[in-house]
Amino acid sequence: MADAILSLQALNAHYGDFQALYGVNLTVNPGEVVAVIGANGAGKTTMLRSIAGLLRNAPEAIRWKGHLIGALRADQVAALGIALVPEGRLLFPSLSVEENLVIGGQLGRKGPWSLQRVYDLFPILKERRLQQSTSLSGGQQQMVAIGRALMANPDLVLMDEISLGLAPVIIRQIYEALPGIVGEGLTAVIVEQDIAKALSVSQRVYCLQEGRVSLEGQSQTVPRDDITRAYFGV
Amino acid sequence: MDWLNAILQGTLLGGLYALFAAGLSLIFGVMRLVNIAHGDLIVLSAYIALSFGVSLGLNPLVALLLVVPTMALIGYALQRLILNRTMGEDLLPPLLVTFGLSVILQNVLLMGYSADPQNLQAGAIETASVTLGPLAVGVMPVMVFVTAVVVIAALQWMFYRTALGRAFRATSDRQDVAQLMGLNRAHIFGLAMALSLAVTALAGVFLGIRTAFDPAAGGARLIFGFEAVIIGGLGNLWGTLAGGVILGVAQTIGAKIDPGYQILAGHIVFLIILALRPRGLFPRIDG
Amino acid sequence: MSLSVTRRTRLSTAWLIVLVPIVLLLIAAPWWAGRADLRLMGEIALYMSLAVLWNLLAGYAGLVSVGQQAYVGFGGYLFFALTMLAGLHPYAALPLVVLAGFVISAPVAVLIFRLRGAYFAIGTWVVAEVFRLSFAQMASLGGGSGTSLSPDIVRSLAEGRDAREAVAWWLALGAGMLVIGTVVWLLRSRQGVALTAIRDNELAARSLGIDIWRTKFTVYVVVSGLTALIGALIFLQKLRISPDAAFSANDWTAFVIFIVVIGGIGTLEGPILGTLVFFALRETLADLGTLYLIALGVVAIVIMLFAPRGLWGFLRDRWGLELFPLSRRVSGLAKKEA
Amino acid sequence: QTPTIKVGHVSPRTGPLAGFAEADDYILQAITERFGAGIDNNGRSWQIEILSKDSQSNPNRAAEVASELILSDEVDIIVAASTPDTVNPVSDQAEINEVPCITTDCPWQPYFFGRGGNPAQGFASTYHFFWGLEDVIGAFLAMWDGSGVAKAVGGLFPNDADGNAWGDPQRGLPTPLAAAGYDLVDPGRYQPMTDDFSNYINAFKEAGCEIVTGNMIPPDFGTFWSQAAQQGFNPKIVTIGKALLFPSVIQGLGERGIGLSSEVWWSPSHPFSSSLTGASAGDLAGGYMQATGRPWTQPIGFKHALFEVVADVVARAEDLDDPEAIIAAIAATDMNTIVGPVNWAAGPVPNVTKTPLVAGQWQREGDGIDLKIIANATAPNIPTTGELMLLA
Amino acid sequence: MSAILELQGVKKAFGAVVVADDQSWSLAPGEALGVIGPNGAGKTSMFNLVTGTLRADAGQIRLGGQDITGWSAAKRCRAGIARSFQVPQPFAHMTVFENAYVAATQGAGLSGRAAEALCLDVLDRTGLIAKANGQAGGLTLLERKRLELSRALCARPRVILLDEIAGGLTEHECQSLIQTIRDVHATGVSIVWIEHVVHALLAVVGRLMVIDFGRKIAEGEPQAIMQSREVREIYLGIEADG
Ligand SMILES: Nc1ncnc2c1ncn2[C@@H]1O[C@H](COP(=O)(O)OP(=O)(O)OP(=O)(O)O)[C@@H](O)[C@H]1O
Ligand SMILES: Nc1ncnc2c1ncn2[C@@H]1O[C@H](COP(=O)(O)OP(=O)(O)OP(=O)(O)O)[C@@H](O)[C@H]1O
Ligand SMILES: [Mg+2]
Ligand SMILES: [Mg+2]
Repeated sequence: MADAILSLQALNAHYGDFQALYGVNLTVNPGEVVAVIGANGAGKTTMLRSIAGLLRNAPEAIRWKGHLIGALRADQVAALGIALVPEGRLLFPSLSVEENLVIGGQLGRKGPWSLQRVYDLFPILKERRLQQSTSLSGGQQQMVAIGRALMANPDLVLMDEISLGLAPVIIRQIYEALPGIVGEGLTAVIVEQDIAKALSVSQRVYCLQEGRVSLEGQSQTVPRDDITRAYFGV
Repeated sequence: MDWLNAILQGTLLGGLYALFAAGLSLIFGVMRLVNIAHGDLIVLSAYIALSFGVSLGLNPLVALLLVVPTMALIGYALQRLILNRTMGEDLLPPLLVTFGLSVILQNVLLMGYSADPQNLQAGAIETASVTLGPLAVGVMPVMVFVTAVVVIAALQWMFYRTALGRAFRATSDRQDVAQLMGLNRAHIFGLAMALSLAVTALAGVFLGIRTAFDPAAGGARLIFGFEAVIIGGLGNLWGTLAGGVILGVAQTIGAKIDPGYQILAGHIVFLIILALRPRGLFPRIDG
Repeated sequence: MSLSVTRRTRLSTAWLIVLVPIVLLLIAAPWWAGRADLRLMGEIALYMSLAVLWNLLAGYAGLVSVGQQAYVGFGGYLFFALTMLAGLHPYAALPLVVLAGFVISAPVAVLIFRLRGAYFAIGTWVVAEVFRLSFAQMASLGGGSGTSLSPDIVRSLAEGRDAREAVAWWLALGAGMLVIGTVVWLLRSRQGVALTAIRDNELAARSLGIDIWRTKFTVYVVVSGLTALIGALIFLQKLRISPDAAFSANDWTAFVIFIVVIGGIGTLEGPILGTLVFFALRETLADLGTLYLIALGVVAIVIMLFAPRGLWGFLRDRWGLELFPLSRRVSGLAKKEA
Repeated sequence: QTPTIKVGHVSPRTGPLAGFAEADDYILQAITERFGAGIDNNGRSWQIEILSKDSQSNPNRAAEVASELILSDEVDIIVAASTPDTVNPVSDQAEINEVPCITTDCPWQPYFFGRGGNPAQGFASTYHFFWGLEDVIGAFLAMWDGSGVAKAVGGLFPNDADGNAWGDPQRGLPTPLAAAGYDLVDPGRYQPMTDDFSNYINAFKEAGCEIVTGNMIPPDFGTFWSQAAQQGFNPKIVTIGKALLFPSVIQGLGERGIGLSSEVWWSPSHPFSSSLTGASAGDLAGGYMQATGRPWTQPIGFKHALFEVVADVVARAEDLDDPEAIIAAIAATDMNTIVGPVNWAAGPVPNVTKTPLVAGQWQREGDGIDLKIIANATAPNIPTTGELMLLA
Repeated sequence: MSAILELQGVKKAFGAVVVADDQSWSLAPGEALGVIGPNGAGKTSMFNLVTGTLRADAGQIRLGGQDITGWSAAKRCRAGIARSFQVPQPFAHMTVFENAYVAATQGAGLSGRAAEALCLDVLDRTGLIAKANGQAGGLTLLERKRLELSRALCARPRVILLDEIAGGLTEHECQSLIQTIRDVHATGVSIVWIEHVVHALLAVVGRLMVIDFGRKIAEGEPQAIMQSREVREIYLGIEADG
């Protein structure tokens, strides 16, 4: 575990008086895909937002390549090579499709991803590159959100329910591409409701329940029954 | 002939309005921040130039070298210390904060300089004149117009062709997501406001040379600025220049009909344009 | 199922009970308050009305107007014109001012409702400027320098200076109660929730059956007519009108916005509380002159930065206080959970 | 214990008309000293307390401070000076609240008609002394007539109380100018503090105007004058009311200030002296220049005269606790002041009395500038001190 | 029996992008119709055209036999068409209850107790009742989707248009959603449902329509449609022979 690229130790998170995460522990090793599953409201999004620096209330709890990053601003976290595909896409409305992608890579980190490669992955985006991003269909917007995160050439990409709103054919295509992408040195944490899909692409899996880690295991070996229990409590 | 003169003078006046509006356009048209204090900031820069002029004996045009960076600094500080906390979806918080700022500025200036009208004296260039065929035009107004065109060209290029411009737009769209792209929103907004007030410094000094100003003179200039931005269309700086010129020409032509209609004519043309094209003449961004 | 929806709270009932003696006491003010106090109270009542009206526009309907001075000035000028030029008695002129406010604001609404958000705000301001410049062209009302209400008209209000001042106060108080009553009635009606819905999300509001244009139009016209009435009363108190004073963005809009913001936008109690705070500040700090205005600006900024929902919003967020029974709460939830 | 009478004073200390109140401090201080000895009324000595407020050159502010003086400070007499923008609102408040009021330094037509005065009826408690538009027209014509320039005159009148009165077709400049054979080019009323005069300039050029006249506030004249130069308009005579009264304004215009002309209501060479101190006009101006190191200005005399009248009224009133009695004393005034005779029995309309007026031009004098009296046909007892020079 | 909702030759394009290409289809009273199609096919746009959020370039839309093509969105809602938005559009500063109340008073035209009772009932059925007094702006994405559904139901529609409300649900949640929609259907409301979570769709609808490039490319019995070669290729991404 010493070589974990990312580790959470007793991560708590609050929205006002409401506590959304209770002492979450989680590690991510370089080059692996970690799946996070859990019922609605379990705190998955909250966890990813904490890592990305959008909540900034856990100075001691988040460690990236050995350094504490919990107190950093989101832009500082991004500069360290962590990218988030946010829940709900959140594109920049006044930027065109292409500008949305370009701005994803504006930190100028070196890596395999370029505009061209994103267009290869989602050809429709190239067709629409000058269109205003919010006039895209829901699924097309999701593609831009994914492409935008990849453009950063991050070391770690956090993907929050990326298959939401995508047609099955696209989902299939993305998950087929994922191993290849990870193979190039990327590490990924994915939040996914489709448990079968989540288990099939990940090496390890965590299950959150009401803000706590209720299960942790190897994706290939963890028993289905345990997962059901972890989801809904005993 | 005299119509031609009215149009020419109006166009030149429009250059000054476009300068008022350019800084506003940046902030209002692109970041959706309604800066009610913009007019007062214009007046503030005129007073700063006045003070430099008095204390260092500088011609106001030379004083620009000091006023522009001073205003830019003020803008950066203002944004980072105060305005950044109000940026968001809601129109009202920044509007109200700048309302407060406007009242403060006016009264601080009133305390510092009294209500007496002041004037920036630029020397012979103030009354210098060139003849264009049958028409005589002032060197200053032409200089103002050219400055406006240059400033607007530069801003437009910066906004739509450079990474900084993209960063401005992205950050004003969604601040937290922009942070995820590695943009420090506080700094980005600070830069935008610094830029806006740098332009404001030019507008203020030219205003002070053209006419007298007092601490309350900002309001009337502010409304012309907003009108120019809106006539031009959101997010289009060339539109803002066109808006300024339309406004200036409407005023001089209105004044030709009856001087009482000078300002009224500008406002009415503005309302007519909006009635026909609620998003302005050349909108670039969806309002 | 024991769920039910209520609007009344214990606090709101208590408030309605204390409200009655307060109003009676206010009506009796000419017998217990001094001349200067009465004048001040009249001013408070009128500012409170402006604040409540502006809050209905901006806080509930999302129509952020920075041009309500158009109707304040219009009301004032029309009142002067009706009494001085048309020779009407002041009491006859007041209802006509309200009607004229409705009539003039309708076409304005048609025009400016084409605009959204910040554009709308600027549009209202330009309209107010057009009003100002147009009235500045009217030579019969003093043109750019304005005119005073002729002493004969003032004397026709009531016999003697004391009676006149009492009448001026009752008019202001009456207008204040009319305004608050109208706003409460409107907010409790079906239009009330529709308004807030439109402010929050027009797309959704439209898709849920709200006729956005008509709803906004109604509110705008009602608010403008009442604002004109308040304007008439303001200048009846001031006895003098000029374009700059009548259409002053600072006096009739900026201060009003400050009041609403300090008190808490989007609540009915906010503007009322805000007016009291504003006048308390003014009465204690006004001797500072320019410094007072600077202090006011600072207060506004500080409130906006640290309590953006204003004083009442702060209290409401903390303790869920609500004096006027306006919002609907589902009660009995806790039981169901358990 | 000596009784006190409170006098409220309103003037534009700041704002575009601040020049008018430049000498207020000096005059008020001297007057306060003089009043310190008390004024005798019916055998008792009265103290006079003066409360002075700033109208900020804004009519609304003027009304506001006047009502404060009347309602909160409960002054017994209110006085005001300098242009209709201050004088009229203060008088209106006094009239409605039935407080005695004396004003000056505003031509009587904008004062009287601007307040809706009716010559058959007059006002109840407000009185005014100054000259009228007929005097200014006479003085201007006297100056222009001998100049030999073309009789085409450009008129610049703003949409304010003065501008509307000066430009009024009946009571203002147009009719008498036409009668005297001048063509007045009057494009209309502009909004004060405007950015652009090019349409005026163009109209004047087209009509071949060699004379420009009107009534402006100083900042507007500055804007007009530099645009005129930019657009190649060079009139031979520029005679503007109100804007060109003050040396500070002329100095601000530099070389282009020399040769501008204006009305002269008072100067150190006026042959009058103070009823209060006995000082001559020359003494008063000299004392001011010595005390402040600044050049004399015209309102000095009138501001002094205002308090001369107050002192005279206080001395004569039958009962200083009764406003009616004070008003009666004002109406009965008949005295000579440092600006000439003041006698409300002799006015053109009720409540108004007139003082003499001549015309003058700013000329170079040694290192500085001086306002020379160059036409005195309207008041031959005031000596001329120079001759008209045409603008280059 | 005549159709409750009928589109005839409806066309709409944004420049070169055609989002509705001569679309004609109809919905029988009480029917549940499913809609699938690739991303950007024009499904949401079709809803926008039906509800009046978008204006058709050509064609006719009828509700209960009445031509509503020129009607405003508000009028269509009051006439009985309610929808949920793919990207939720809550009234963020109002409570969940008030969100529903807007629909009940404006869309359904109810008032007083009747409106309140309807809202309470619907919120209870959609599982949002516990949050009734909470601000809608504080809801999670999925709660927002439920709010969309609740509001649409509170408008007491004759036809309800649902746009991707099952995405991101866990299996268990999905089952309860299916049950809710079945209940709604059982009360006689006609349903058109766009969904990428096909198995949820199939559990409810009696007919399936496939859209691509703004065109209806297939329509019929759900199982048969899902087995069709076209759908497997362009939508599911499974080789037809695979
Ligand atoms: N901005 C917020 N304010 C208040 N509470 C919030 C906020 N965001 C989330 N919460 C609460 O925090 C808890 C965790 O939310 P979170 O969005 O992290 O869950 P999630 O696991 O991502 O759920 P989902 O599957 O619905 O996306 C929920 O109970 C939610 O109501
Ligand atoms: N204003 C617009 N300008 C240009 N193109 C637009 C506009 N609005 C929508 N489109 C395009 O129309 C097409 C249809 O969009 P629509 O939202 O209807 O798709 P959809 O079928 O709902 O897709 P999804 O399943 O991804 O939600 C998309 O290609 C989109 O990019
Ligand atoms: Mg989530
Ligand atoms: Mg869609």
